[in-house]
This record gives sequence, structure tokens and C-alpha cells, in this order.
Amino acid sequence: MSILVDASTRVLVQGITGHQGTNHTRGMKAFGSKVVGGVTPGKGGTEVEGVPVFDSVREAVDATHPTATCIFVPAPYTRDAFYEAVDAGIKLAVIITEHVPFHDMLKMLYYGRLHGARIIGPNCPGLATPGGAKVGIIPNVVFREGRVGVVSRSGTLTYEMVAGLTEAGFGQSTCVGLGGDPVNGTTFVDTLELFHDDPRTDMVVMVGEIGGVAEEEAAEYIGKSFGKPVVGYIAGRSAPPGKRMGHAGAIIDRGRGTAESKVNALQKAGVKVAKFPYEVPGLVRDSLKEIGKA
Amino acid sequence: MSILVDASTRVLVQGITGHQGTNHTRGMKAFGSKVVGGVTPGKGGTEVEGVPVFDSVREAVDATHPTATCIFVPAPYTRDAFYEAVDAGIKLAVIITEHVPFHDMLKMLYYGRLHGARIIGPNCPGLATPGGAKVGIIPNVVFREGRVGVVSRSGTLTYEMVAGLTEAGFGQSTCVGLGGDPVNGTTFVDTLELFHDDPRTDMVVMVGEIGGVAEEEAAEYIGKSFGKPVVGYIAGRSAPPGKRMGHAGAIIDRGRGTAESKVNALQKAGVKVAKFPYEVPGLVRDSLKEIGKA
Amino acid sequence: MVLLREYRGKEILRKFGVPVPPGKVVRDAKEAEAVLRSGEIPVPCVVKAQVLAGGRGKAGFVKLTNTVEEAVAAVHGMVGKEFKGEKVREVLLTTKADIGRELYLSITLDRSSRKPLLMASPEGGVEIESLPAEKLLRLPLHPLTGLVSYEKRAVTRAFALPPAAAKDLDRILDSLWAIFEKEDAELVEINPLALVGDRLLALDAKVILEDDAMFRHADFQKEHGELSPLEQKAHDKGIAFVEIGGDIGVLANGAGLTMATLDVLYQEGGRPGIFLDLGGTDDPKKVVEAFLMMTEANPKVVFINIFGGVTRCDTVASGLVEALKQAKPGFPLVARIRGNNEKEGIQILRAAGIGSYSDLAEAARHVVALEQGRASKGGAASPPAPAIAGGAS
Amino acid sequence: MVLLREYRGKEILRKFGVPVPPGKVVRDAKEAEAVLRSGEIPVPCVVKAQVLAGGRGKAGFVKLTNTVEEAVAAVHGMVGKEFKGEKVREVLLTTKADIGRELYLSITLDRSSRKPLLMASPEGGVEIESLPAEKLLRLPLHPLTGLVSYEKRAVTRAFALPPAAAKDLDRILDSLWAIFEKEDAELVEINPLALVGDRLLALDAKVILEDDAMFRHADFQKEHGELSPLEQKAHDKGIAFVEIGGDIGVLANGAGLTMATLDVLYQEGGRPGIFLDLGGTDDPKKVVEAFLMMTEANPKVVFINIFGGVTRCDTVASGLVEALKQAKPGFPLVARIRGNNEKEGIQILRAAGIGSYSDLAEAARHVVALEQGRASKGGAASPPAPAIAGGAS
Repeated sequence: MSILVDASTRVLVQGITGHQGTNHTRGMKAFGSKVVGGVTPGKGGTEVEGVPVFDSVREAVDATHPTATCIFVPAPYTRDAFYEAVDAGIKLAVIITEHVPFHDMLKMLYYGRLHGARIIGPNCPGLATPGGAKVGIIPNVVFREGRVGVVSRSGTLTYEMVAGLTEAGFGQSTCVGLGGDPVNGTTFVDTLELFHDDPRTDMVVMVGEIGGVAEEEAAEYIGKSFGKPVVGYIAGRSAPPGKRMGHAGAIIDRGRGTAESKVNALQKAGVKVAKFPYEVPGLVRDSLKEIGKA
Repeated sequence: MSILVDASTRVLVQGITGHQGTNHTRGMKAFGSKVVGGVTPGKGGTEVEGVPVFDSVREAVDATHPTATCIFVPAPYTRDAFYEAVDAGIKLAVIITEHVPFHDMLKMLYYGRLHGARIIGPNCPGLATPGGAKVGIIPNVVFREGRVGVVSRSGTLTYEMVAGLTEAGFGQSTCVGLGGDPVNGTTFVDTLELFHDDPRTDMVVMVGEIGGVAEEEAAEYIGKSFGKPVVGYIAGRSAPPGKRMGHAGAIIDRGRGTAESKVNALQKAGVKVAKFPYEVPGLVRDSLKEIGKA
Repeated sequence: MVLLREYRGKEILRKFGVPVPPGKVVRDAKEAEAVLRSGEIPVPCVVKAQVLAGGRGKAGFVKLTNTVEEAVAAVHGMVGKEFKGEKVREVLLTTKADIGRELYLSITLDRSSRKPLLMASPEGGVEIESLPAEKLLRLPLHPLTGLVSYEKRAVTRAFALPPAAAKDLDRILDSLWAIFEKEDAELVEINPLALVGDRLLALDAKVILEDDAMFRHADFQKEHGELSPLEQKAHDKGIAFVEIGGDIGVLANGAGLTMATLDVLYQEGGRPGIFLDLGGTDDPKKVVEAFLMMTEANPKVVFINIFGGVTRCDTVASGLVEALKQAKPGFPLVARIRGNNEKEGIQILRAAGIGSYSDLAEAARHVVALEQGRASKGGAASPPAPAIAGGAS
Repeated sequence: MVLLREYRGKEILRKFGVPVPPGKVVRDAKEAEAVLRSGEIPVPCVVKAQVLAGGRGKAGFVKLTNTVEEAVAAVHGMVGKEFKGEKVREVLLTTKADIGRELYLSITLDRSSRKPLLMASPEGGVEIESLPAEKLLRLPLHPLTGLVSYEKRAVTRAFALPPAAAKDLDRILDSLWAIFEKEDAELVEINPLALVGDRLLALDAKVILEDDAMFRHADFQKEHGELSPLEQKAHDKGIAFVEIGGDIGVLANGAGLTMATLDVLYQEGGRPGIFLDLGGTDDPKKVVEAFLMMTEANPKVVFINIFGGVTRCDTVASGLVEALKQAKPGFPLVARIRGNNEKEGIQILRAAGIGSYSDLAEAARHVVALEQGRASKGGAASPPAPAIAGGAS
């Protein structure tokens, strides 16, 4: 087992004929993912990396029965591409595209929820189950099969973390990059709930950033009901304060959202928090020892 | 058992201080329904028929924990009243109001679905489980406890039917008035599915009208998987043809929607179709005999 | 249902950016001549009677004219004529377009999927209704997202247009959705949408707005040209009133009960001609108004069949008694009132000398007997003594 | 994030029907005098520097003036001054309002509930941020329904206004939602919303639009007054660039990795001063541009920390080598590139004489040693020989 994707996952690539779409189709196939089809309007009937291209998601679904879609289409068209996937019955959409307006994302989020479709992203590196499937753009070199779950709001920092784990000998069950936008389709808490129920995941590494309160909410969930060890890292301890969002920003956050607040909340919930990325593997080793798995 | 409402149902009345709201609060209480609260903005703190009135649904929910709401507010405000009920966590809304724009109803339908909230109506007489609860405006005099389910698109014709059953000695498990508008929150098929799973319902009386294809869809469902006897009646065999909706109307219907089409579909599905309302009790008797229940 | 005539539909299309040919509405031949002579609408031009019913082209109410004289004659020939019961009061003069292809587009409500339905066909025009199903694209739209670009692409692909027209189509589809949504339409239909050169042009428009949503469009000027004066009057008072040929007036409440009543009357050999659906009311004044309206329609006999839910039987009975006092109608009256406050209602009627049936078939038989002169005709104040049943208790 | 100055925010409010006091923007004292003498803005009037940062009132950048002379002097005293790093270029002259009460209203995104959040307080004004939580109404709105009337009623109740003002409030709330939704705003804030007599008036406006949604607002005129010229240049090229005081230039990809890099540099005692987040690119030209921009900022040392996902290491390496050829920078360079096509990238760098670290801490220590002159400084073409680790394979 694993969460969200595994060897049975059938991947559709929306925007497959674009530069990114083509490159990462190759990457996903190299990882071992079953990329069954691609969509680019007007390019139906062609092939990319041996994958058949369709004019519409409906046609691709009818012909190739994908179970997940990886969306690379430009931001102005992302929302409609997602609607198209949902309307064709796809229940997992990984949105790589960055600069999707959050107004669009809010509508997508609830439209997806209405149809039981989950979004990972947008502006995310996707997710991967080593030995199973990758849907997204995380470099293949960093992975190794194993039992540590990874969930991260950052893109490249995720790669850094996973590479560090792999080098230290800790394989991963599934790695999920949630995306760095203000509104994520799937949150830390959502992902932790999945890891909680996954017997193949012994513990979780959680990579957060300053801003928002998703890490604080995760801490609350972990403290209450998670039960598996968690190692955390929060990027941005030394970052300069961001631009203010009028009075409203200050009122909403009320002191939350800083690195300090996040680290404190996580520590209070029993999470071992690394000060620097390279401390993570050591803390993972400690955690696994404590539960007798290393 | 019964469907949708029973003795444990706690009813909220939105628009309780209006003429209709007040009258039918009295009616519901006389039926035996637990009317726990009412809402009229600006009238919070007062009482109607011994029922406490609140300014908002949220306050009413916090104080009285209703499980269903009966909406009497005027059509221009119905959509917002429903949103308010859903946002406060209510999962069953019976909308009596007529002349609700279908554009509003479409939005309500999917918003309700997103939150797991069911709508009965709009423009409907509501529903009642004799010996349990009534949420709506069906006259109390017509009911009798029993094992025949009734579902109808018509208002007053429902009363007529139920009264006929009662006079003939056939009590009802639950009577559901779906409403006569083009878009119903709950359809024949939805209701039949509930009756299918209800051990207290031996058979169903279904009252349809010309227009739309809800009866044809019900016939398809009954033919495939209902399993209990159904007696049907379709009003409007002799009605003059309605005004045409451009070419689109003709194209959409393609011959369906007429009394003939509905009667044929129902008969094909094994439904005994009455030609006139007063034939229904006799057909119910026949059906119950056939399954050894009369 | 607020049906708009072609030119008003086209005004809405134009407002939302759909290209329509220049046009001018005239009310008589003189006005037509002035418009044509001024060159505002050049000849050759198309003369189109502004009526609501379909099929006017085949009936000669749309004419292509080549000279001012021809056009003026065509207008003259149409104004004042009747088409399917509607008198022609306005005629649209519009420029002739050089039609390459005729396409079909519409958005309406699909009751079955409970979604707006976009229908599109590369073969539009008058024969659209007999088009085989596979030539018609049917796309259910989601009310929460509106028209999505992949759906537009599906139409574009089906239409196979030159690039400029394809761009027009994209915009027209957005406009169509905007009209449906923002104007609270029941139907927006363009048939034909014509390919003229390499551009698109809406040559006809069928727009139906939703009556119930008119509270959001306070500035909208209503026009119910398709209603008879009495129907219009009833509509304005919130009473559903339909007149067709027949002798029996039926005053019932609720569409279902009204229809069932007709079914039974037909079955008994009667000819119901006026249907008045009170709807849900418990305002006695509305009952009085409804009854007075029924009196104006002058039926041979009136059957009052009420089952009270929102409507209370005593309200109906009081209203009825009051109306009889005011109208002193010459026709007999048969009543059947049941439901909420049934006993009180029956008592009020009885005090005024009106009996009330409990059984529908029996009541209907008596009505038909009165219609056919097989029962004694009395004034409303002295109806035939009906069986006063106890009703459901 | 597109921050708008007060007067532009008020223009949007006005467009959506929110009442704002008359105002006129001037750029110098002479212009101010002309406006005031003409009576377009009468005295007494309020003179407000148009800057983006908050707190200008307390710093003397908002002045109530009673005569034309006072007002002109106030404008003269503000124009050209700096407030929190921003030079005052525009001053708003606006009529004085007789404020009865100050209220607070805003809609912004609540990341936690993933919904727009309406915040309202009957006690607005400058102290809003220190207001106790119970005086602030927080209403999460649903993106699919927008602002619903029961939510408006909750605000109306909390504000307890006279009837005319309550009506104003109802309309203002609708406008606020419409601005948030239709203009793709991140924030619409009115503070204070003033009760003047028995009516409401928006005396200030804070509107932030969403940069990412600008494709829907092609006509919108952008203005990024808060950015330095280099930051602005970077922004236009889609590169995130931040300058604060410090010596080390950091060129990384992704916000998380950039922040983690800073964290490590600080930990090692360094003073990073310029951050350049390449984002996801595999266009070598963008790498060249980014590096040239970094050169313009003139750091003591540059640390390139790339982990390739969308970005490919060989692309970055090629871009880097090309940029070095063009720029011939005077500062030393430390590189760490990992991820997609890592080996190819390292090889390209090595061929150009640049080594690449694998270990982040080690690389950071070397960067800081260079910054502090503790390591040999060479040109970019001859960096200190780093440990070239194999990287993750």
C-alpha cells in the first residue's frame, strides 16, 4: 500500500505536447508510471513519448481509462482543464501549473469536492510512490522505496529532503508536494490522515514554510490523533517579514504564521523539528529507533 | 421506520411569523411534529404558536438543534434562506415557496449536494409520516398510519390521493410531495430508492403529471430494480398542449413528456396506472393482494 | 414564461455582443416606407412579422423583397393579419444576408439532468426539429461553472468553420451563456446562426425569460402578447387562467388537481373550456377576483374543485359567497371543497345554499349533466341539491 | 500582489457604487493651489500622501487643513519626502467629513478555511489591529454562493446603524463582494467606513489585486510602486527578486529552497542580501537574465543553490556559463546544483572551471568564508576548488 498513487495508477497528462508536458511525461514513464494518454486540443491523433494524444479529456478517458491527471496547461486555462477532467470522471488531479489565481482555485476546490475529485496543488511538484507511480515532476533520482511518508508545501525543498533521506538510507512510502500557493487542494492535515491509515508508512517527514497556518493546523491534528512519529522542518526562520495585507492580514494571523509559531506548535504536538534540512535524516533515525523500526 | 422524517425529526420553520408560516406551524404541531424553532430576521425573541423565534438559523440551530427546515420565505429570498440553513448544518430542507426561479434552484441543488443537504421542493406541499412527523402543508385530515408510500409531483392532487387511500383503509408510511416546478430537489427516482430500502413500505403510489421526463425515468428505475408494487396516476391526459419552448423544447423532449409516453413507460415497467384518481385505491388493493399483504 | 418577439430577442443578443444584422421595427406601411426611403434599411430587405409562434416563414409572414415598393407592400400585407391567433402589430425590416451555411445554437434548461443544456447543430434552419439525433450536439452545462472552454471547443469542432467565424463562435457561445445566466432566461436560441462570408450573424432570435425571476429585472418591460386579455388580467393577479373552446368553467387549485379535474370531466363527456388555477392562496379577495373573472368568461356551468393545503376551505367558501353576492352569475355552480378547514367551508357554503360534493366522479357527472341541460339549471343562489357528504375526517 | 494606492482603491470603490468623498490627486504644491482655488475641493480639506505602507497618519503624512495656504503648505511638505522607503509622488486632497462613528469592513482570503473572509467591526479606525477578538465579526463566505443576505444581516446587526446608513451598508457589502470577486482582489478593506450624519462614507481604501489574475484584466494599468527598480525589472521577467541589506547573493529555485538556503547562511554567520528565486524554468535565457540581474546588484559573493525538478541542472549550468561569459563578474561564485540531469550539469560547470558542492552546510560555510574574506577570492572563472561530490544517484 501507499497513499493516493501506486502501481495501478493510470496517468493522463493534460498539456502533454507542451515543453514541460513532454519532458515530464518522459520522466514519469522512466519512473515506471503508466502514462496512458495525453490531451492537447487540436493535437488529437498524434503521439508524445509513445503516449497517444487526444483532443479532449472525454475522448482520452473513453479510450485509455486514466485514474489520475497531471495538469501542465498554462494558468489562464487551468481551471477549465480541471473542470474538463472532473466532468469526464477523473477523481485525482495533480496541478503542476503555477500562477493559478486563487479565485480560480477556490472554485476548483469546491467543484472538485462536489464531484469527489481531489486536487494536489496547484504550483506543486506532484507526488510519487517509489516502486509505484509518480504523477508530477519530482526528479526520479531522489527516491528510494521505503516506509517514510513525506509531505511538503515546498517544491525544490521537497527534492532536497527526499534526496537526503534516500542518501541516509531511508526509503519513502509516498512523497506528496502540496504546492506553495495560498490555497492548496490538499492540505497537511488531509495528507496526514491518509498516512495515518496507511500501514506501509511508519512515520512522516513534514516540510513547511512561513506564512498561513497550515502547519499550526497540522500540529493540532498530530497532537490529537496521529499516533505515528513526525519529523518537521520549517523554512524561513531567517526570512524578512513579508509585505503586509492591509489591516486584515494582521488581524487574520494574530501572531500565527511565523516560523516561531509553527515550530512551537509542532514541538508542542511532539514533532521533532529540524533547524536545517540536513538535520532531518538524523531525526528520522531517532524516531524510527524509538518505535523499534530502525 | 419510514423515509426522511419520523417522530424524532426536529423541525425549524423559516419565515415562521408570516401568515403561512404561522398557520402551518400550528398544523405541523397538531400533526404531532416537533417544531422546535422558527426564524424571522428582526423577530428574534418572540414566540409563534409556542415556538421560539430567532433572528438567524445559526442561533436557532445552536438553541434548538433542528434536523429539518420548512421554508416559507418569499421567492426572492428563498435561495439565501436555504444557504443559511445549509451553512448552519441542516441536511433536509422542505421548500414550500412557489415561484422560485429555476436558476436559483439549480444553484441551491448543487450547493446542497456539496454539503450533503437534501431539498424537497420547491413549490411543494412537503412530506409527512403519519404517526411521526409532518414537514409542510399537507392537510392533517387526510392521513392514516400504514404501509403505502406516496410520492407525487402535484400538491392538491396529492391530498386527493392520500385522502382516497385513507378513506379506503390504506394507511401511508410516508407521503412525499416533490413539487411541481421544472427542477425538483428530490425526484421520483430519489424517493423510490428510499422507499425501496424502507421495510415499513409495502408498495408505492406515484402521482405524476404531463411535462418533463421524471415519470419516464422513474419507470426505467422501477422496471430495473424496484421490486415493490407501484400504482401510478398521470394527470393531464386531456390537457391542451402547452406553449412551445422554441425549437429546443421539441428537440429535448423528442416525444417524451406526454401523458401517453408516461403511461406507456410506467405500464411497461409493470406499474398499474389508474385513469382517474378515484381508481387508485382499487389498484392498491389489487397490488397488496398480489403480494399477500391485503 | 416571458416570450420575446424576434426583435426584442435580437436586442438582447446585441447587448451581449452577438452580431445581428441591422433592423428596424415598423408598425405600418407608411412608417416602413419612410425607413426604406431614408436608406436606414436598404433594399433588398427581409420583411418579418413579429409574432411569437413558430412557422411564420412557411405561412408567408417572412418575405424577401427587392424593392422599396415590394417591401412596403409586404408590410401592408402583414400588419393586422392574424397568425396562430396573434394579431401582427409590428414588422421587422432587416437587411438581406448572403447565407453560406445555417447553424443552430441554443441553451435551455434540461429538466432531466437538472442542468442547462447547450444544443448545437451544424445543420440549422427550419428543419432542425427533424434532424437526426447524431447531428445534434447536446452538452449539459454545470450551473456552478457555466460554459467551459472544452465545451466550446466541442461545438467549434462540430461546426468546422473558417478561422474568423470560429473566433466569432467562441464569443457567441460565451454571450449565449451570459444571456442565459444573467438575464434569467429559460431559452436562448439562435436559428439560424448564419455563416455570411467568413463571419457569423444571428438571423433570428428566440429568447424566453423566466417570469419568476423578474424581481431581479425591475427595469424589464413585460409584454405578454400571446395571452388573451382575460388571461393577461389573470396573470397580473397571479392566477393561472387558460381559455380554450368549451362550456365548463373549472376553478381548482394546483396544476395537478386542475388537470385531474379536466381528465374526469372529459371522461364523463363534458367540454371544459376555462381553467382557473387558484394556486396556493388563503386570501378571500383573490378568490373573489378569480370568480369574477370566471363570470366574465361566461361558461355554461362552473365546477369548483378545491383541496385545501395552503388554501383553506373556509377562505375559499367565504370568497365564493362574497363573489356570488357581487356577480349574481347566470350559470349554475357545482362545488367540491375538501382539506384544511373542510367542515367550516362546507358549513359556510351550506349557509349560502350551496351544497358540496365529496366524491369527484359524482360531482363531475353532475357538472356534465348541467352542461348538457340534463339537470335542472338554477341560478347560483339555488344550485341543484347535491349530496353533501361528510368528507374525509 | 498588486497594491493600489488609496485614490486608486477609491476609484474602484466608486465604480462599484460605494460612496467616497470627493477627492483630487495632485503632484505638487502649484497643482494643489489651483485645485483648491478653483473650489473643486473646498477647505477645510484633508491632505493625504499617497503611499502604500500603513501608519502614515501618525507619521504626519495625513493632515487636516483649514485654509488653502495650510493645505498647499501640507502638500509642499509631503511631496518628495520618503515614508517607509517610498517617495511621495502623489497627494490626495479630499473633503473633510464630520465623522460620527468609524467602522471597519474588509474581505480577504482566509487560507485556513479556504474561503473568502468578511471581517467587520463596529469600532474601526487606526486601532483596529489591537481590537479584542469579540469586537470583530469574522464571516467565512462560500466562493460558490458569494455574500448571502443572512451574512449581511449579521453585519447590520453588529453595526446598529440608523435606517438610512443600514441601507447604505447593505449596498456597500454587496459592492465589497463584487469587487473581491469581479476584480480578482486579494483584499478590499475600508477603514474607516465613517458614519457621517445618517449616511456611510468610505474615508480610506486598501485594495490589493491578484497579480496572477491580471490576464483577466488586460486593461488594468499596473503600478508596482513598492518595488525597487531592480525588483520591478525582475518582476516583469517573472523572477522573484528581493533586496535587503546584506552581502551574499543567493540564486535558488523555489521559495522553500531559497528560504532554507538563507536559514543555513544565517546559521553560518553570513549576511545574505539579495535573493533571486528562479522559480520553475528550463529556459537557459532566463538563467542568463537572472544572473546578469544578480551582477547588477553587486554582491560580495554569490551562492547558486539549485535543485532541479522543472528546472534541469544542465540548463542552469549552461545558462550560468553563458552569463559568466557575458558579465565577467568581479565576485566569487559557489555552486550547488542537484536533481534532474545533475551529472550533465556538474560536467558543464566543471568544464567551465566551476566546482559544485553536494552538501548544503559545507557549501554555505564556504560562501560565508568568502563573504568574510576568510577564503581566497578569485574571479568567477577561478572559484575555490570545492569538493565535487557525486550527488544523489
